[in-house]
Amino acid sequence: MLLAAGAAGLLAAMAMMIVRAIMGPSHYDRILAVNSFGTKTVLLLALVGFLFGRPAFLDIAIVYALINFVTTIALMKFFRYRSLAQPLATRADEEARHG
Amino acid sequence: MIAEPTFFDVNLAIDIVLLVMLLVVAGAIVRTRSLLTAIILFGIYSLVSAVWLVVMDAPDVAFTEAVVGAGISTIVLLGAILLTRGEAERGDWRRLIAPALVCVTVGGVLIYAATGLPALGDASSPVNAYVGRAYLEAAPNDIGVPNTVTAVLASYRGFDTFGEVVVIFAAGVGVALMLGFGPRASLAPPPQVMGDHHVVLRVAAKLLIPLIALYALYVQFHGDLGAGGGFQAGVIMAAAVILHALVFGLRETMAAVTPKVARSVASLGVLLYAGVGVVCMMNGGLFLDYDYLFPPHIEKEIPGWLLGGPESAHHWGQHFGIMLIELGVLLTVAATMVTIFYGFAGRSVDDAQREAKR
Amino acid sequence: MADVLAWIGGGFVVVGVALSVLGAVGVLRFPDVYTRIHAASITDTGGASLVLLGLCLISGFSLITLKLALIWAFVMLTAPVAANALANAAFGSGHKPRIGAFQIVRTDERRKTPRGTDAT
Amino acid sequence: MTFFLSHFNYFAVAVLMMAGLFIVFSSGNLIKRTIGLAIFQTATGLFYISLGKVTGGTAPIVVEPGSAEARELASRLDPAYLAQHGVDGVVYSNPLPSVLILTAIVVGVATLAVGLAIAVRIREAYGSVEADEIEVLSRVESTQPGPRA
Repeated sequence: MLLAAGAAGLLAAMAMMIVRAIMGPSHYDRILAVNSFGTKTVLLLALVGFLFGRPAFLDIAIVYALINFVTTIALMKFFRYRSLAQPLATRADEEARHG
Repeated sequence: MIAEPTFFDVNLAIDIVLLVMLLVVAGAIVRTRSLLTAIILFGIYSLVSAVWLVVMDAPDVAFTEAVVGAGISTIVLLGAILLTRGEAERGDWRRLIAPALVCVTVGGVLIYAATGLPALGDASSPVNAYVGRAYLEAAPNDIGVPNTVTAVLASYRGFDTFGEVVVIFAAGVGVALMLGFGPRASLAPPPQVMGDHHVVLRVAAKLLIPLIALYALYVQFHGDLGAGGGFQAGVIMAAAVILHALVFGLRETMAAVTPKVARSVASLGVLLYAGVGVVCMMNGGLFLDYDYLFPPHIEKEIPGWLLGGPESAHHWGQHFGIMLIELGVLLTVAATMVTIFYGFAGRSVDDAQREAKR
Repeated sequence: MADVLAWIGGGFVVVGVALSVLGAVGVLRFPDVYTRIHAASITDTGGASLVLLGLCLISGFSLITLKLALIWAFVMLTAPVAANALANAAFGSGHKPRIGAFQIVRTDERRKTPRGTDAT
Repeated sequence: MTFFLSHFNYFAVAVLMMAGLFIVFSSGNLIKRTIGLAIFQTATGLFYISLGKVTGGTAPIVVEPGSAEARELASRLDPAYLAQHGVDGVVYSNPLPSVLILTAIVVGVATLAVGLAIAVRIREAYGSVEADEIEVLSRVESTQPGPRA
């Protein structure tokens, strides 16, 4: 019962994230929405596994937590640098460049 | 359990909420003109449909959809946008009338046809009562693998899966031929990124990349027992390589996993898959008939305890056949996805101009 | 005993989900990217910790506990880093915060931009 | 109402398919079209999986008969229903749609990449990914024989 209530709450939170992803206004808002949506998805998957009596499917939640990160970094990098191939600079690189 | 679902069935309630979310997101994709927004929304669409797949008892598919839909296809689409442009033209609204009419008509016909389908979850429908049930009953005895999806995928329908792997390989070759195998122009130095320093990201990525690769291997070898298998593991492995390229730069990644290695491994996977089939034929069976993977005089020598008790000894061929072809799938899928990523990320607009001059 | 633990675990799950919902409301209602990142990232990690702790209590000690711990570790590793990278990228591309007495300091020239002007 | 709820999956799939088809028809942008195709493809997958769901079923990963998990799953179901549709005391959903769609998704992303690569090459050749502009440009080109400028 409590688990079902938790799943309902997570679905509501996911719906709000979808609204933010559709509304924007900036692309960073959308990336934020996707990232947060992904975290909520991980939780929902874990809950659903317990709700349906097959908690072995937590594997999928683990993979979400990992892939969500890759996607967020790809989107962030795309919007910030317009490239997928450039390395991300460190402070040391930057200081070397500016002396 | 009630045969007819009511709204207060938790399963059905989650199912319907998720489908409504899918409809809303799809509607937003139709409306938006910005391709970037469309790609982000498509990522959300994949996430929602993956949760829906878990609710619908298809964890293997959910695995694949999660990694492919939310991960790889988003990145491939971003790579394509980089080489084209981010906005779609606004069409004349009068030109939307004919497509809308077609879609409404076809959709109406489909919905009308859907009313004749068996209700959701009908255990006696032809799909569920005959072939699906037959696989479930026969697989533990024939194959000896708990995950029926893997048993059907790798053994009963092994030839079909071989075809799919060849298609993936061919698609990778196609992309590589069209876009090249990686950066051919010299990569420009990183753009001026004042105020950005990504130490946190680099450290976290260093921790995460080996973990992702390790997890891919877990998914690979756990595929007999639970959700997982070569397709999923291959895409996860490719995601690890792609994360490395995103954070440390494509050039560094290409030094570690050279395009040559990627394309050799892709062919090696297909070769391994086909090789297992040919070995079965040489031992007197049919193509991919794993019961003939080992000749009888060798199989007699294998101690039963290797696979947990003498009763499972007659599944030796099946176990090893499935493991080998899943390994082939892993190699091909991972290497193909990496090749595709190299193709998109390594191409720059300069390449096109240079080619045009030639 | 196991029953009591299950109820306590359920309580943790509900509190964690309530935190996530609050964060989602914050993402909807807050005025700019930075405040939204703030709302989302804190409640995500906090909510995830509570939910996963609750599920641990429900499941008892087994392989599942290890998997839940792994999920927790990954969420704690990825979510804050992603939020950091996102805020960093938004700041670097010249998004200016809409509330608060911020002074934008850029590392290239170390110049101070007066509040309310565009940083780009 | 029960009928509507029990067929809602199919209706939703039909609408999603048509959303994908509408994008393919209405948008001139080649990349948007590939996204439309991807939505259409996902909808097909959803349809297959919907057909394979069994009420009260669990994922087709066989639970060891007689184990605690199997007993827990069986206790949620009506014994008569279980006896009729169960395999070794547990009701499973259909594994076959999962198999078909699992491979289709990975093949789908590979073919999506091929489509996008073609779009990229078209853009490099014509400077546009809008179908209308490409048509105009190719018509201009075909009236002027000789190597492309």
